[in-house]
Amino acid sequence: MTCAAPFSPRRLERGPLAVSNVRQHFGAVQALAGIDFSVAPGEVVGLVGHNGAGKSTLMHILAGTLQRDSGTLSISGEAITGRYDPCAASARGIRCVFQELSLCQNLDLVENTRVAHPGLRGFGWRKRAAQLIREQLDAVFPGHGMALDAVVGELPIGQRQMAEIARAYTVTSEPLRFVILDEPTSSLGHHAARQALDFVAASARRGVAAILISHRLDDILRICGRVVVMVDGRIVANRPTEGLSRDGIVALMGQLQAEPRGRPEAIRAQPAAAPVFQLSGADSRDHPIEVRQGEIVGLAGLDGHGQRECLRRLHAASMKRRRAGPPVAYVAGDRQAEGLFPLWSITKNLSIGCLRALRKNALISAAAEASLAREWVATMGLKTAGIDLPVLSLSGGNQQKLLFARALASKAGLVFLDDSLRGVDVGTKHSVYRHIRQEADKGRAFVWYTSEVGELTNCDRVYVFREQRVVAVLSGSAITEARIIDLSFRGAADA
Amino acid sequence: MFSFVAAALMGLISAAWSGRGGAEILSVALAFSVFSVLVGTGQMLVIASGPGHIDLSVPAVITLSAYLSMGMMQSNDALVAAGFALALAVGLLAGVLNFLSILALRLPPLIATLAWSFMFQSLAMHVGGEATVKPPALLAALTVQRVAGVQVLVVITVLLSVLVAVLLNRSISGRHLLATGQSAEAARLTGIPIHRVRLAAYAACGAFSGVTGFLLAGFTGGAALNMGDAYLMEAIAVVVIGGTSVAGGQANAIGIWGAALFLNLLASMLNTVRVEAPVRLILTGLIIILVLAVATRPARA
Amino acid sequence: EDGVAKTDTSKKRIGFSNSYAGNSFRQVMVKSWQEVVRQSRKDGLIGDSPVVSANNSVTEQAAHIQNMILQGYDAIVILAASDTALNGVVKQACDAGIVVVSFAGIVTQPCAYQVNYDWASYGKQEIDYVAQRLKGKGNLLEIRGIAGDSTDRDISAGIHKALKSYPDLKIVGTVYGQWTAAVAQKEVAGLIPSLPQVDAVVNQGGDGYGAARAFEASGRPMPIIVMGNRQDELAWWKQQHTQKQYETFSISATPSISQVAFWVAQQILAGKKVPKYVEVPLLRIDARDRDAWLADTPAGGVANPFYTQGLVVSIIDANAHRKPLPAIPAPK
Amino acid sequence: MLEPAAFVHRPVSVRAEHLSAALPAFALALMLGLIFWIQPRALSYFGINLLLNLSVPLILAAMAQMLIIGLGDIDLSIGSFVGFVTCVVAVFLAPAPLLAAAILLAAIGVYAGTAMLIFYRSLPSIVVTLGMSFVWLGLSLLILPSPGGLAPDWLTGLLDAKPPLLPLPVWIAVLAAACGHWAIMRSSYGVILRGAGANPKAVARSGWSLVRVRVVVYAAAGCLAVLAGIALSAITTSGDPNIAPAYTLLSIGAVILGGGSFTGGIISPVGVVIGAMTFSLAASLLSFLQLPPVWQTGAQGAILFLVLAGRVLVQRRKP
Ligand SMILES: Nc1ncnc2c1ncn2[C@@H]1O[C@H](COP(=O)(O)OP(=O)(O)OP(=O)(O)O)[C@@H](O)[C@H]1O
Ligand SMILES: Nc1ncnc2c1ncn2[C@@H]1O[C@H](COP(=O)(O)OP(=O)(O)OP(=O)(O)O)[C@@H](O)[C@H]1O
Ligand SMILES: [Mg+2]
Ligand SMILES: [Mg+2]
Repeated sequence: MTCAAPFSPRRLERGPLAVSNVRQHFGAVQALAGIDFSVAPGEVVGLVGHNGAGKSTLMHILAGTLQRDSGTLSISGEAITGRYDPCAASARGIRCVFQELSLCQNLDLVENTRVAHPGLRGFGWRKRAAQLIREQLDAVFPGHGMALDAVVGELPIGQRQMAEIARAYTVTSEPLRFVILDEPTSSLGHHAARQALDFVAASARRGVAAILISHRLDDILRICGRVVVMVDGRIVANRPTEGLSRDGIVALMGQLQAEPRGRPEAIRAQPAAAPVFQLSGADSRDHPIEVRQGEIVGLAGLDGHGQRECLRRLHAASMKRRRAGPPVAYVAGDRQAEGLFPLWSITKNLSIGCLRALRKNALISAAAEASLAREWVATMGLKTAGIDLPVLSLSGGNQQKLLFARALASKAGLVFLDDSLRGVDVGTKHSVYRHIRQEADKGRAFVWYTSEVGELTNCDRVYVFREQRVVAVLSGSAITEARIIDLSFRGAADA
Repeated sequence: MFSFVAAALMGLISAAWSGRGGAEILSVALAFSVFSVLVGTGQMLVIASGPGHIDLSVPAVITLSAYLSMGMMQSNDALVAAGFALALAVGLLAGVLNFLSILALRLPPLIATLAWSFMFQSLAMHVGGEATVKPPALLAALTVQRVAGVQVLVVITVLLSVLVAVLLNRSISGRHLLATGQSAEAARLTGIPIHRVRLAAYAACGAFSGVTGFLLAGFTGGAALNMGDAYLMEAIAVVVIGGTSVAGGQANAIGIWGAALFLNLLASMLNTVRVEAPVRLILTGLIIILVLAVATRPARA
Repeated sequence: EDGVAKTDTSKKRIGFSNSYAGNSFRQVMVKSWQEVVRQSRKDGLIGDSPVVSANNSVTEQAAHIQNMILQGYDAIVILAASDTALNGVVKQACDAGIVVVSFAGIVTQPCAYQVNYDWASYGKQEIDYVAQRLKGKGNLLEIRGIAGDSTDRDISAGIHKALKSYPDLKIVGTVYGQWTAAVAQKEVAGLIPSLPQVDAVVNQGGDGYGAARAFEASGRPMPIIVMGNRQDELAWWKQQHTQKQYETFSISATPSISQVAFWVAQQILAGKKVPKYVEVPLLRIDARDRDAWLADTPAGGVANPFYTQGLVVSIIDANAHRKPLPAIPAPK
Repeated sequence: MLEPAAFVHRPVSVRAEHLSAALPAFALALMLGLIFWIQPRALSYFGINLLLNLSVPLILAAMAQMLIIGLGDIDLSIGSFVGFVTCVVAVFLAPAPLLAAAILLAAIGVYAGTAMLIFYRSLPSIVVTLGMSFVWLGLSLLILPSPGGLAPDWLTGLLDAKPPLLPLPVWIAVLAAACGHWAIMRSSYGVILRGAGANPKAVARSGWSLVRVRVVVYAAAGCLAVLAGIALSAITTSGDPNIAPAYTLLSIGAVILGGGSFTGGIISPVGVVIGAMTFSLAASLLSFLQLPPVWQTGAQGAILFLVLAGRVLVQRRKP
């Protein structure tokens, strides 16, 4: 059932993974317009570009999960001419952590490890697989605390991402030379993201090259020796990171210069309005959570300390009293499982949040629906060849923007953000921050959970969680990245 | 829409073989397709409401509502409207019971609807299984009524299919149903009341089955205990051949007509060609598979 | 040893394993059984004798029979879902010393008693009547039951055998109606347009009315449709007769054959020597008895004579002596 | 130092899950208890044998169905396929064993071919197998126009065996559950099957050939269905094209009752065996209860509800 004709590894000694003049199109969309790209053994290359630039498409071609339209591919000096599929790729030591994760939800981590390794079979395979993945998890994410026998579907998306990264670095019979990481840290908290990056860098020093795609430019600067910038299916820059800054990369991406980091100077005075929503704390030591009209409330803390659960609880509670309270919207970060309607077009995915407003004589007006979609595609800068294309034809980041647009297009007075800028590019992020601020000024309230601490500086008030409890409330100019991180850890210091 | 082409092909073969009656063949097929389409439409709504959702109680609901409504009307023409209302109500209630047991007892839909179908069947036996209960003459006449050579029931059912198709695509409830079927979790987070949506789908399926029982009893001359049996597989087959995905979230109300006509004309074609029973069965199976294999465009991974 | 055996059987129990209860024929058959059991218990002729119906599933019925063996019944009466598939359990029952009577269908296991119709004669009577009416020449439509069923095979074989004597009678179409009125009507209606003129319809009982409706809807001239003793068939025939001098006849099995099987089992338990095969006469209704039967049959039901112990014993004796079977008297 | 990862964090739901997995077994035990209480004679080697031997073919058929449901497909042809096998066994096995074996092998090949057709044309298995059910019924009628034939004596003798300790059906059930559990839940290829059912894309991305997985699984299901047919003809000593149409629904029901799900990848062999026994015992229980005939059908529905009612108690509400 697995790869036929194993590839002889002797020829793999040294040499880069390289493509030249690769082209790929989907229907009318030119996703890759002649790409030359290579990565040498032991190198860490950063790949950046706006949403829909073609990064994931290129990675799929390298991993053998997509057959290129044209162009040449060579691995360690061997020109690949015949059929190139995942088997051929993994036989040559290429692994991939996909942007849309590829674990089987019904299996546990041990079994998912088995899926990736044809060699893990026969007597005692389970033990070997468990040891393999446990050692790797411990190596990449010391103190991860994940249960190997938990079914993957029950893990939060961050842990799934951790598991997949660790799995990509496990070795059995096949060699490990190049690892492709497509936004591996997009759902990881601050701490886990650092662990992952440090591990990638350390592995590179041992000769395992990596291609790192990320919209968190600090990630790129941290570990990549070279950065490749893509714009609209072309490579526009390819240079060492040495001496490059965030803003420099952003400029290379052809996007507006990154905005000044940190709080906008004008912090609005707290409106005296009564809370539109309130959730009492777990016990007397806990803080109640309040959300007022026009307010942006952040939930912070180290990964897994209860802030996401709190968001879900807040959402569930607000759904229950929907009739009384304001209409509610939810922007999921786990877009595959909780956000998208995969069979539908972009238009229908967008309009589902505000069907009532589109009604004309009891039926949904197609014209109104289309104009709504066009409007939001323009507003969010959604990169697509048409609003009637299936939603899955969008790149990951663009799917995420669509979900955001769905919430903003609705009448919702209270919007829950569940790490909802996962995989959105830098330029868009800043315009989204502006949007959120504008909408808040118009009176909408936001509750914001994110794994990227920096984002929280856009909030009016931040609740910092530690061990399932709120340990601090920051507001106004007191909200800084350093302070939040400090407070998140301090609970541990106290204990 | 391939099913329509396949249906036409079957009709042509029959007509060519016997050298007569093309229009007549079609008219008969239309008359009988009405019932397949009605139950198919109901089943489609349930299937579209999510993976694993299916209503196996369709045949029993057909039988039960036929017995109850015929029994109530007692062949009295004046009670036809009341009988219709009763059949509709029985169907709705059956659908509601189906879904409530799925929800409250957390049963897999297949098991819950199967269990209810046993109970409905028993109930039908209880209320008069020893006899065929005659329909009022008016109902019997209505089911075969033609205006200007066109069968009224067929026209009404076609309009109903169009209405369902439009509602599925362009009404809030329709969008809610399809959204729920694609991803219940995403639908829930979007604020769609998924339980209410599914309840509505099951109730609608029950209602369609109930009405089918009412009309079928009028058309075939009475409520009989096994009148619904043929519609268990038929209801599922027309839905899937008609282009609805069993995985939920997608529905094709018009395709059901093509599938129903195809299955009906396939049966007449094989009867016309006069092959022995075993060969007839084998051909039935192979033609269904063939049509599907030709019609389906393989999804590119 | 003719006549009724009178040994005390008041403590004996007979189990009735029925393969299917999902149509009205079977419902009446079960009711008929319950009726005769109720009567006999009152008369002190038998003990508790319940019915268990399976869902047209051989394996389910086999399980029921095995349970009856476990429960220690003295006799088991079977209406089998398959001729052969119950042989295993029937053998187990016989080995356990239980009297097994199968009826209206056969169980080929030789230790079982058979109570059955002469299905071939069913077909022959239909063809003989049709041939006589059509003067030996015409087009026939045959409505069969379920492919692969032995009763279907036997009736159809009877029809085709009888047809050999009438070379000008031709079957121009065959459909399988699954012994379900709605299906039969659909199949017939779908076939009619492609048929030449049909002069007669032969079937296996109960499909006459559906066929009539299909022909009415098609606007074709009404063929001679052999009826199957159902009330709607008899009523339709009567109405057609009054309006258009329509003539036909009606023939079928009767649900109350369960009562025959009951009395056979009871008589065996009472010590009567009964032949392994007991043939039961088919109920044939000709024009002269039609109205009497119609009056006696509930609306929507089927003609169903009550079999008394005496009548059944005379049937048994006729079988034992290979004499002509007693006719079933028309109701008064 | 870090604790071994596996012991650090356990989801709270594990206990409830174990409970709900044990429920069908509990319900089955309850039903058996009820039967023994009503009919003490059933509680004997002979009685249990009689009570359970008809569940053997259903267990095998349900295991076959389980494999296919595990892939996210469904097999509506299994009932008529089992009927077809009984016909082949009854007609050909005694006079021409090699021919019979060849036909059965070819039939398994057809199953595998069906898998390929479904894969390459991405067809809904539900309609393809519905079509195949007509084909199998037609083929059975070709070789055996009406019930008959005779299974060879050695075959009927096989299921009459009296093993020590427990009656044969119990041994077979335990064996089937154990082998199934090992193959599906423990073995390394079982992982691939379940993975391919739940997330075929992910499995393909790891280099597995989905078509090969599907063909192997269908062929295995074909083998199990052939075994079911052979067992059924051994018990009934004959063949009959219409012997087992009920198996289609019963086998699907057993898989679902045993905790399986149509979404693919979620199956439990032990649950399936219990589910199949529950379905075949439900029919038996009915004949012991001596209900009025009209309500016998309905009572089967009630039994189904009772069997599963316990779920309410142990399953937590979805968040
Ligand atoms: N299957 C497909 N069908 C049609 N268009 C596609 C398909 N896959 C990708 N595209 C298009 O190709 C372009 C490149 O997409 P790709 O996923 O490579 O972007 P990306 O750089 O990874 O973006 P992101 O940062 O959002 O992940 C996009 O415009 C996308 O819409
Ligand atoms: N058949 C159904 N399909 C989908 N959703 C349904 C269905 N029936 C009821 N609902 C749900 O019930 C709620 C009320 O339905 P309805 O379409 O009447 O809303 P509405 O008329 O827009 O509400 P309002 O008038 O109060 O603003 C909706 O949220 C809808 O999702
Ligand atoms: Mg991407
Ligand atoms: Mg309204």
